[in-house]
Formats: sequence, structure tokens, C-alpha cells
Amino acid sequence: MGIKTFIEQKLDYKDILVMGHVVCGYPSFDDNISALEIMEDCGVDLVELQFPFSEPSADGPLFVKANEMSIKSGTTVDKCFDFMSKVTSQFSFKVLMMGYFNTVFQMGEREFLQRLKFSGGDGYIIPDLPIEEAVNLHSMSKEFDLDPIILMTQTTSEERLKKLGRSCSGMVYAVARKGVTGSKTIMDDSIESLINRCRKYTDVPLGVGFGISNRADLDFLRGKADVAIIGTAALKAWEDSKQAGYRQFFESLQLS
Amino acid sequence: MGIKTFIEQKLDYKDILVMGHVVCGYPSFDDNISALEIMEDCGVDLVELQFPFSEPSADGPLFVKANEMSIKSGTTVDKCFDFMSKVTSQFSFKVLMMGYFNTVFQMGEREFLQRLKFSGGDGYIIPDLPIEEAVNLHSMSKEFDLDPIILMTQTTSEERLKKLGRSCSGMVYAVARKGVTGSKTIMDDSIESLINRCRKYTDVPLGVGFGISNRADLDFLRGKADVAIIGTAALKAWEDSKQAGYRQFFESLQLS
Amino acid sequence: MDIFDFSEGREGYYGDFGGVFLPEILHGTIEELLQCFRDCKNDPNFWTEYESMLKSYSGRPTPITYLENLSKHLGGAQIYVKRDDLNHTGSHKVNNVIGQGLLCKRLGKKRVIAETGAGQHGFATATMAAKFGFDCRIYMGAVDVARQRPNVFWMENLGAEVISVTDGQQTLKDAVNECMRDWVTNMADTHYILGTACGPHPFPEMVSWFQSIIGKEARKQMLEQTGRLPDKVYACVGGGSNAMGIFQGFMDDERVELIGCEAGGKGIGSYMHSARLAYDDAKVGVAQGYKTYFLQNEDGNMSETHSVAAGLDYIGINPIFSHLWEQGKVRFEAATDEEVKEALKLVMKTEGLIPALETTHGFVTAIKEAPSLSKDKIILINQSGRGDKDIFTIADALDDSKWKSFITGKARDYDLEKN
Amino acid sequence: MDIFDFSEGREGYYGDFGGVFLPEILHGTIEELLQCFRDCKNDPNFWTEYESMLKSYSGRPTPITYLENLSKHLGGAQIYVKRDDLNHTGSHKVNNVIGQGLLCKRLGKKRVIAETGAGQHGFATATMAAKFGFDCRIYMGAVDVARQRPNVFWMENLGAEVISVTDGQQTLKDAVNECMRDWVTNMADTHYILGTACGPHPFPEMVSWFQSIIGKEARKQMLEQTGRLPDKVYACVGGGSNAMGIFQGFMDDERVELIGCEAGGKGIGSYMHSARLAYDDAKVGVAQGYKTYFLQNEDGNMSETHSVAAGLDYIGINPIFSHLWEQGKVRFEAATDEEVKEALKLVMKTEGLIPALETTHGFVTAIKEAPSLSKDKIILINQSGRGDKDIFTIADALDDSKWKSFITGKARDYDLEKN
Ligand SMILES: Cc1ncc(COP(=O)(O)O)c(C=O)c1O
Ligand SMILES: Cc1ncc(COP(=O)(O)O)c(C=O)c1O
Repeated sequence: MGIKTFIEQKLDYKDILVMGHVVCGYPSFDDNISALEIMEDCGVDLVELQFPFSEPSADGPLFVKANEMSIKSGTTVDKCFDFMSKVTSQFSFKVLMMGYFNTVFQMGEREFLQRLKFSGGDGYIIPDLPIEEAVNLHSMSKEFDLDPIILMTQTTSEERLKKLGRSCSGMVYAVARKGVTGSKTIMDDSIESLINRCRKYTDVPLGVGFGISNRADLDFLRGKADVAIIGTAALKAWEDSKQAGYRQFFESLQLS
Repeated sequence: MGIKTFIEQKLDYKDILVMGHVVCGYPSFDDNISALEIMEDCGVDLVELQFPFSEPSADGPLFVKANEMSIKSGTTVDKCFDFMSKVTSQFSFKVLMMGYFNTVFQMGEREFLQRLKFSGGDGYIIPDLPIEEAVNLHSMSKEFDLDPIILMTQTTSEERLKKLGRSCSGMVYAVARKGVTGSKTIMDDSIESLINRCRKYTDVPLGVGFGISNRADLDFLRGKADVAIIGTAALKAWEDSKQAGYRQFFESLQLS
Repeated sequence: MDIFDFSEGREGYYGDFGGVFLPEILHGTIEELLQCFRDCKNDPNFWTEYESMLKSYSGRPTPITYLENLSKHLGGAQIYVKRDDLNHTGSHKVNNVIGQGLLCKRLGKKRVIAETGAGQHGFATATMAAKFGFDCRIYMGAVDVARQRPNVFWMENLGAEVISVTDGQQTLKDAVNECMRDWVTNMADTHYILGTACGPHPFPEMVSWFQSIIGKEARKQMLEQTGRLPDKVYACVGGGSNAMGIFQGFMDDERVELIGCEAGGKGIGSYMHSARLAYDDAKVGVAQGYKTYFLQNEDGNMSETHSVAAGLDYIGINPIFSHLWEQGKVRFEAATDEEVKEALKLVMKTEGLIPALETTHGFVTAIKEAPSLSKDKIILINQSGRGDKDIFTIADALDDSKWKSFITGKARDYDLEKN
Repeated sequence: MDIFDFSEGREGYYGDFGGVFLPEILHGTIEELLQCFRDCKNDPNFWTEYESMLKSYSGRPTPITYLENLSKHLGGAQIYVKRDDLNHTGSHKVNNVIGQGLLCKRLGKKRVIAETGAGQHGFATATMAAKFGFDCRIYMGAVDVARQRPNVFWMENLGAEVISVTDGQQTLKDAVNECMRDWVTNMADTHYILGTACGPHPFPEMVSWFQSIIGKEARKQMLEQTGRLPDKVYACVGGGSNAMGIFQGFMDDERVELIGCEAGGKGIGSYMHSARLAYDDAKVGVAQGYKTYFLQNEDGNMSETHSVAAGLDYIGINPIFSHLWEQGKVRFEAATDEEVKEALKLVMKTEGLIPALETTHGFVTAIKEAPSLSKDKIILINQSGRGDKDIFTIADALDDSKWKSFITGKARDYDLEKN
């Protein structure tokens, strides 16, 4: 079952889904498993597994540090795929690879897709790969039934939204504000209008990410978006007080 | 009696005269007196009293330091003239003022000559005052019967020696080598030829200075020059071992 | 051959290299930049204004100096040097910075950001921002902040805010990442003044265009001064902007050989260098917005690089050079730290020139090759910057003991002041 | 009016000032120099060669920069700056040094000596000596050696021997004395490259002649750029060479006011300054080979002087200025250390220029006077040098705490190395 169908089916009985995020190997793969267990317990629906990269230029400070520490402690692409296999066999989430294009480029696009498929992933988010550079990868992804997740942003023109819309598959990732991951986003009309603009150009489910950090944000998005994507807020909870804080954070979201 | 006559008369019974040097107020005026006493005991005939100046650019390191220390310890032009009065009344030397032109310029040329005369001086040596700049001073000096001592050097052209010769009065100062005061001069043919060249253009007595440092130098000059001028070598002896060294130095010259 | 005459659908590509690999959110910004740049490039008044500002503010045209003593000393080719060290702020970086400043004004933006390694580009940007009245923030790796304090001092006094970047290796590449992060946050009012011919399109083309003033002048001057074109042209290559600058003057001259000189650091096989093309350690990859040869591991994570010259100490090379190198149009050589120190000493003593450590890499290769060329050959070196601002680095490199005791004495004075 | 058109028997005199007050032994040397200088001045090829060397080696002509921001900020006259800071070695000193280098070649001498205070003139001389292949010895007061180590470092690396002078105040004037001493010893093979328009004739005339290139260029450039002559021209005055340089371009222009800016140090009445004409403390005297206004006591011994700018910290002033001042042709003002610091900060932030501390004295007076002039007035400041080489002095002057901790950190590193 593809991501789109998965989300649509869940939306029959949930008014909003949640996508979580871990940086593979940070603080350790074991900690990643703990985090995922907590997310599963608390009702998270999808997860991004970020493959660490030395130049994470679209990430904010917390993730930058996580990428760096993970690489330093010996995380490789091979280990990330092994870990993904483990996650997809052990958990019920839909799993997306998140990372930078050089990781894909170095192994070769076909090899990347094969291994992603083989490891049980359902798609990928590559923030530094614009659709113009992704023509091959996207068309090959169809062969493998993998979804490339496209990002739409507040600065994207109508014309370009239309073009992006045509490339969407699985779900679309609406970026709630300018900047990198990491800081708080104020939920307001601009988010609603972003969602509406995105919806005009695609009928895949719509996730909203960047700065979603609490129950109130979820409430705001409920009925507007399909998926709330949570990254930094959860990692911050982990940094502050490990598993306990992490569990408390996800419980406070009161996912069903 | 002018310097010329003084020297000529002495030369009747001495084959070479010696001119000594002190920097007024260095190390102190009392020390100057000690030095002069030793010189008198040992048969020195003339002395230069150097009026210290802050920019003694024709002096070597030892005299530079002496100038500097003397000024620092409070020596003024007034004190130098007072000291000169004392020296001329107490000793039998012919006394010359030695110094830089700014000292003269600041008090005014006429005033300078008056005070020099009044203090019992017989002439002056101002190394940074070329004859072109000294026209006034030299002609006024005649009024006061004071001798401006002219320097002639190895680099002076024949034409210029001729010109300098016309300004000579009292004695002429032949500079035994290039450079500033302070280092040893090797007595050789070049000195002899300098002396001969100087003699061609003036009939005043001839002193040789710069680097004369021992009995052998005197012997070399004997019969060639009229006055041997001793500066640094004596000061060095003083620096090394005060009065005792100073006396020993002058005794070693075996002046009659 | 116009390397910027892109074929349909290959805009921003030089052979396989270049492109735009940026977050979607910057798409509009980079499009706007590209459009504005195209307008500038097509507007002859823009270039005239650009030239005239460089003339009145930076002292262009910079001269060509004949190194008679060094040529004689080496006994081979006649050596000429293009003097971009005489620019205001002391390097060729000002050419690019003034160009982008004018363009930023056209864009109607009021704030500029820039990465800097050695500090030359940051210094030039801060200077330009003061002159244009822009707000200015400079990102600089913490390691570089520590070792290049003089430049930081000037940047701050010129009114720029200098941010010390503590991620990654805390050097140039990390400062680039931070700029990207700032840019995706503030693109509405902010222009990112990239300092070299790297990064996403149109930066390589744009920076090369602004730097082409070096080559334009140099070609004309060489013809005037020597009556002919040089046989070889040498330039150091960090990102590749000064080299692109001078090479463009001779790109269509088949018989002029172009030689790029990279940082060989501790030498071949040491893995402590920044030679992307001269050595065999780099491979093609995508990072910091563009595709080129990068020094990286099999996973695509970037390697640590090293050079005595902070301005050459960088993982990637301008995509145009990757292409020209594959095409055999530009030869690449590397100079080691040790060779650089020796060449610097030689050039100071024989010619009274103090090339920047970066620049000296170009001298090393020229000095190696000149003796075996006949006396009627002419070579031209691009002196991209002056070294007198690098005194801390150069004194350390030359291990000058008097300098060290001067510094410890100074430190003692400061300590005394405090007490 | 040609101030160098001496009347019979007054060669080398400007009114009552100037002359030659040197030991007899130098008579031939100075005559030879005068003769050679006259030959050069009368030989149009000499000036052509001079200009062409400055062009190809030092980047002349230096431009004129319009300071739009500063002019607006002050709200009065339009301010222009002559950019001699863009010269090779970073100041106008190179003009004189290249000129005397060419002359030294004519004299057939192989060794040059020079005094230096701030180090700019020594640096320029060492550079020229490397280029011309002369042996080079630089005399520098021990106090200046201690505070200007960067310049000493470069001079030594350029191949010069730097002698630390421990006599007197151990600053510039004492270095001049040492040069005189060296010269009277080695005049056969040695030329003394005096660094400013002071000293015995023909130095004031000769240095002024070489520096006149500044004013020649500036006059022409102002006419080209603004269509008319400036109303006022400002320049800092140490010995007076850069000021003579630029003023000569406007000497015959009755309506151009010329303003020399001296070092006011700690201010009027402090006796801690180097203002010979702007304050009332100096009187006419004879020292270091010439007659002019000197800061001295009633016995004629020189006073201690002070300035934040080592290059202005000198007892005497060029004799031409003493005359022009008495004639009312040049007005003299002084800028205090404090005013200099403020002006420097302002100029860096508004215009991206870093004038040398010496130079900034000229800016101070211009900045004081510009606001009360109407907007259609034009003033020109001579930027005699750049300040980036003075980082130690400027950082100290601005009391920069980050700089201080950088230095103490460096010192710690060096200490660790040793153990
Ligand atoms: C003087 C100088 N030359 C060269 C470079 C290298 O850059 P690029 O290869 O872009 O010219 C730098 C970079 O800081 C520099 O400062
Ligand atoms: C930059 C600069 N300007 C001015 C001066 C003062 O000298 P002058 O009055 O001869 O121009 C100096 C002297 O060192 C200097 O370095």
C-alpha cells in the first residue's frame, strides 16, 4: 500500500496523522529504537529516517549537531539501510528516507531506490533536490513504487506550484515557514492559505511541517492538513530529558 | 694670545701638541674638573668643552650617550658657560667651545660670541655649521678675536679646501677618517696625504682628530701635524676605570 | 567558445557540472537573482557603472608588473604578474563584491550575508556594505575566527556583524551552510554574496563574470606591454574565482596554456590537502547547491581538508573548472605548504612583492616551470591578493621567533593593564 | 609661483627656512646628490621612467573616491579623497622611495639607508631595495621597533637589515641621527633615502618633487570628475611629504585653500603633541641638517613629542611649510588623538575606507569644517595611507577587548609550543 492510500485510509478514523523523525544513529541506533517505540505507543503514523550528511544545509542547529555527531560516531549509509530494515520489520509506521542528494548520488540513483525498497521504505524526502534535477530519479521511483515527497513553500509561485503538483506522489510536504528546521512557527492565516494553495495543485494528502511543536498546533491543523510533521520539537524533548521527556512530549499531543 | 700664536709658540719646544675633550656635565661637572686636572698634569695643551645637544648627529655612540645623560641630569647652556669660566680661570689650557649650531642659534650669534669671550674661550668648533651658513658668525668672531675652527676632510675637494682655507683661523681640524667620532683610525699614508693637502690651503696650525687613541698614533703624527686631538679614547678610559684609567691613559701618551 | 552559452535545458551546466541543488523555498529567490543577473549582463550601462565604481573606489585597472629579477634568477621564461593585490581591501574579492553590491541594489535588497574563510571575502563584503549602506552579516567558521582575528576586527569596525560558526569543521564550508540557512530564512530582504565561483547557478557564472575584468585588463595590458600574449597563465584555485577571472581573458587563445594551482597542503597521499583536480582524491558529488568534484568519502560525506592558506582550504571546486579540466582546457597542479613558504620568501626578497598565501600557490607552480622554458617565453601569474594582512599566518608559517616574542610581550602588557 | 626657483645665493632656502647644516665631510656627497637631482629634474626621460615604474609596480595613478555617504552624513561640502593608500606598500611613501631608487641607480650607489618611525617609509624602502637589488639598512627607534613589529617583520623578510636605535627618545628623530652617522661613514657607496620633505637641501625639494605626482594627478582628476577645482584640500603633516605632494597640484590656484593637519596628541597646552605650526609651542631652530620650526626648549634641545600616529610624531616640519605658513599660503590645524579615533570609526563605517592613523588627522579637520560649508563646495582629502597594517596600534587605540584576548591566546599557544 502506497503512502497516499495509507494516509487516506487512516484519515477515515483519524482527523490528523502525525509524522515523526529520527536522525539515524543519533544519539545511537538503540536510542532511535527507544524513540520509535515511544512514537508507536503514542500513535505516530509515519516516520522519516534521516540519513546523516556532513553538509545538512537545510537543517537547523539541533539537527545539524545530530547529523554531525552521528557521522562522528561511525554511522554509514549501509548502517542506515540496515536500521531501516529493522524499523520496517519491527514497527507499523510508514517509513520515509530523509536526506541530502549526495547520499543518493554517490551510491547511484537506481541502487539507492533498490536498497530503499529492499529495506522496506516507502518514499524519500530530499530537500536539496529540486524537481528539475530529479526527473530521472522520480521516473525510476515509479518502477519501484516509491514516493518522492515534494515540498511546497509559502514563497512558491502559483505557476511553480502547478508544476510541482504534477510531480507529487504519496503526499506533499507543505513548509510552514521560511528558514531551516528548528524554530517555532506561529500558526495563523498564512498557514491556512498555504494549505489552500497547495491543495489547488495536487490531490495527494498534505502534510505540514517546520516548527510544529504542541497540541495547539495540531488542533489548528486539524481539518486543514492531513499530516502534521514533527521534528525538532521532539528531538528537543529528547535532548532535555531523554526517553521520559520524549514520551511526555508525544503523550501531550494526545494522538488517538 | 690667539690659538695660532699659542700653538706656534708651544711648538718651539714641543714637537706635537694635544687637545683633549670633555662633555660638559658628563658624568658631572666635578668629574669634568678631575678629568681636566689629569689632562693638565699630563701635559695636554688645549681642550674642547662640548655643550651637550639633544641631536648630536656627528658624534659616535659614547658621546651620544654622554650628551644625552648630561642633558638628562640638568645641564644647560648657562651652566656650560659658567663651567667654562671656571676652567679658563683655573687651568692654563686654551679652551674651545664645541657644540651644535642650534645652541648658538637659540641664544643668538652675537650673544653667543659675547658669552664665549666673557667665559674665557678662545674659539669654537661647530661640526654642523658649514662655512656657507657661517658667514655672519665668522665675521663677527673677528670683532671678538675668537677663532672658528674649520674642519677639512678626506672627501673635501681641492677646490673646496681652497675655499675652506680662506676661512681658517686659529687652527684647522683635519678629520682623519669618514664616519662619526668613536672608532679607531688606522694611521697610514692617507692621513699623511690629508695633512699635506690641508697644508696647501692654509698656514694655520693643523690638528688631526677622529680615532687618535695611543702613543703610536702620536708618534705617527709627530712632525706631520701640529696638534693631536683626542676624544673618544680618553672618554672610554674614563668609562672603564674613572680617574685612575684616565690618568693612566694620558700618562701612556708620554706627553712632555 | 562561450562556456556560458548554455544549451536548451542545460542552463547552469558546464558539461556534467553545476546546476542548482537548493531547497524548494529558494526557488523563487534564485530565479529572481538569475533574472536580475541576466538583466545586468545584457545592460551595457551596468558594466560601465561597475567598471567606473571599481576604478574610483578600488583603483582598477590594476597594473601588470614585470618580474625582472625573478625571471633572471630562474633563468627561463619572462615572468609577469597581474596585480590584483593592489585592489582596495587587498584582493580580487572586491571585484565580485562590488558587482554583487550593484546587483543587490537593483534587487532592492537592503541586507547582505556572506561566508568567509581567510576573511578576505568577508572583509571585502563588509567594506562594500559600508559603502552601499547595506546591513551586513558575515559567517565565519569558529576555527577561522580564532586564527583570522585581524580580519574579524576590521569587519566589525566596518559595521558588519561577524557570526562564528561552530558546526562541522568550523571552517569555510560550514560558513557556506550557515549562509544558506540564513538565506532561506531572510531571502525577502537579503542577498547572499557568495565569495567564489561555486554554489548553485547563477553564482559560478555571475562571480566569473565579475572577475572577468581581471582577464580583460590583463590580455590588453600584456599586448601593450609585451606585444604579444603570454604562453602560460597561472592562478591559484580555491573556489576558482580569481583563476576564472584571469583565464577568461585568454579562453579563446588556443596557444595560451592555463594552469590552475590548488592547495597541496601536506602533499599527495597525505589526505591533508585541498587539491580536488591535481590529486586523485576527489570525486563528483553534490553539495552546497551544486555538482562538482568534491573531496569526500564513499558515503558522500565531505573530507577534512587542509591548507596553509585558509582561502584555498575548501572541499569543492567551481563546476566550470571541473568541466574545463575534463576537456583538457585547463591544467591543474598543486603546491604544498612547504613549497609555498619557500616561494613566498623568494618573491619577497627578489621583487618586493608580498603575495597572499593563497596567491603564492600560483607562484610555486610558475617558479617550478619557468626555468625549463626558454627566455623568449612569457608567463603571467595572477597575484590575487597581498599577504600583509596575513601576518599572523605568515609569521607562524615562517616560525618567526622575534614575532613570537613580540606577541608574548604584547600579551604581558594587556595582562598588566587588566591588573 | 615656483617655490623652488631659488634666488641667487639662497639655493635651498624657502624664506628663512631650509638650508644645509651638515658636517663638512658630507659636503661632496650632498653636492653630488644635488647635481644628480638637478640632472634628473631636467631630464624629461627621468620623470617618464619614474611615472612608468610607479604605474607598473605601484598601481598609479591612484583614483579619487567621492565620499557620498560621509558628505550626506555631515550635510555640508562634498568630500573627495585622493587614494594614495592604494599604492603598493600601502602609502604615499612609495612615490618618494621609487624616485630616490632611480636616482640612486644614476648615482651608481649600491646601498641605501633610511630612517623610519611608523615603519611605512622603512617598509617602502625595503621593498624598493628588493626590487632594485640594493643592500638596505633601516634605522628605527627601539620604541618604534617594539610597537611596530609587523613592519619590522616585513622589512626583514624583504631582505633589509633593521637596526634598533637606542639613543635619545628612541623614535623617529633618533633614527634620523643614526642615518646621518651611517651616511658620513659610508657615503661613497650609500645613498640616504630620507622619508619626508625634511632634512638638508635638496631633500625637501627632492621629496616634494617626487610626491608632486599626487597633486598633478589629483588636480586633473578633480577637473575630470567634478568639472572644477576643490575649494579646500586637506592633508596630514608629519614631515610634510604627502601634504606637499598634493598641495603642489593646487599651489597656483589662488582660490583653493590648503590645510595642513598636524598631530595635536593630547591637545593644546599638553606639551604632548607634535604640532609645530598649529600650536604655539615651536620655534625656529636648526637640527637634523636644516632650519625650520622645531619643538624645543630655550636651550635648543628638542622636546619630547607625542602622537597616536607614529608617522606624525616628529619634532620638525618641512621648511617649505614653515615659509608657506608665514606667507599665509597654507593654514595649519591640529587633530587630537581622541578626535582621530572618532573620525577613523566614522570613516570606516560610512565609507568602507580605513585611513592610516596619520592620514586620519586630515579627515578630522575636514570633518570638522565640512558641515559649515555649503553643499556646492568641494573638499579633497589626501588619503596618504591605509590603516590595515596598523592593526596593533588601532586595536590599542580603540581598546578592543576581543583583540586583546586573541593576542593573549596567541601568546599562550606560543608558550605551549616552547614547552
Ligand atoms: C587572495 C586570495 N586569493 C585566492 C583565493 C581563493 O579563492 P578563489 O579561488 O575564488 O580565487 C582567496 C580566498 O580567500 C584569496 O583571499
Ligand atoms: C600614511 C602616512 N601618512 C603620512 C605620514 C606623515 O609623513 P609626511 O608628512 O611626510 O607625509 C606618514 C609617515 O609615516 C605615513 O605613514
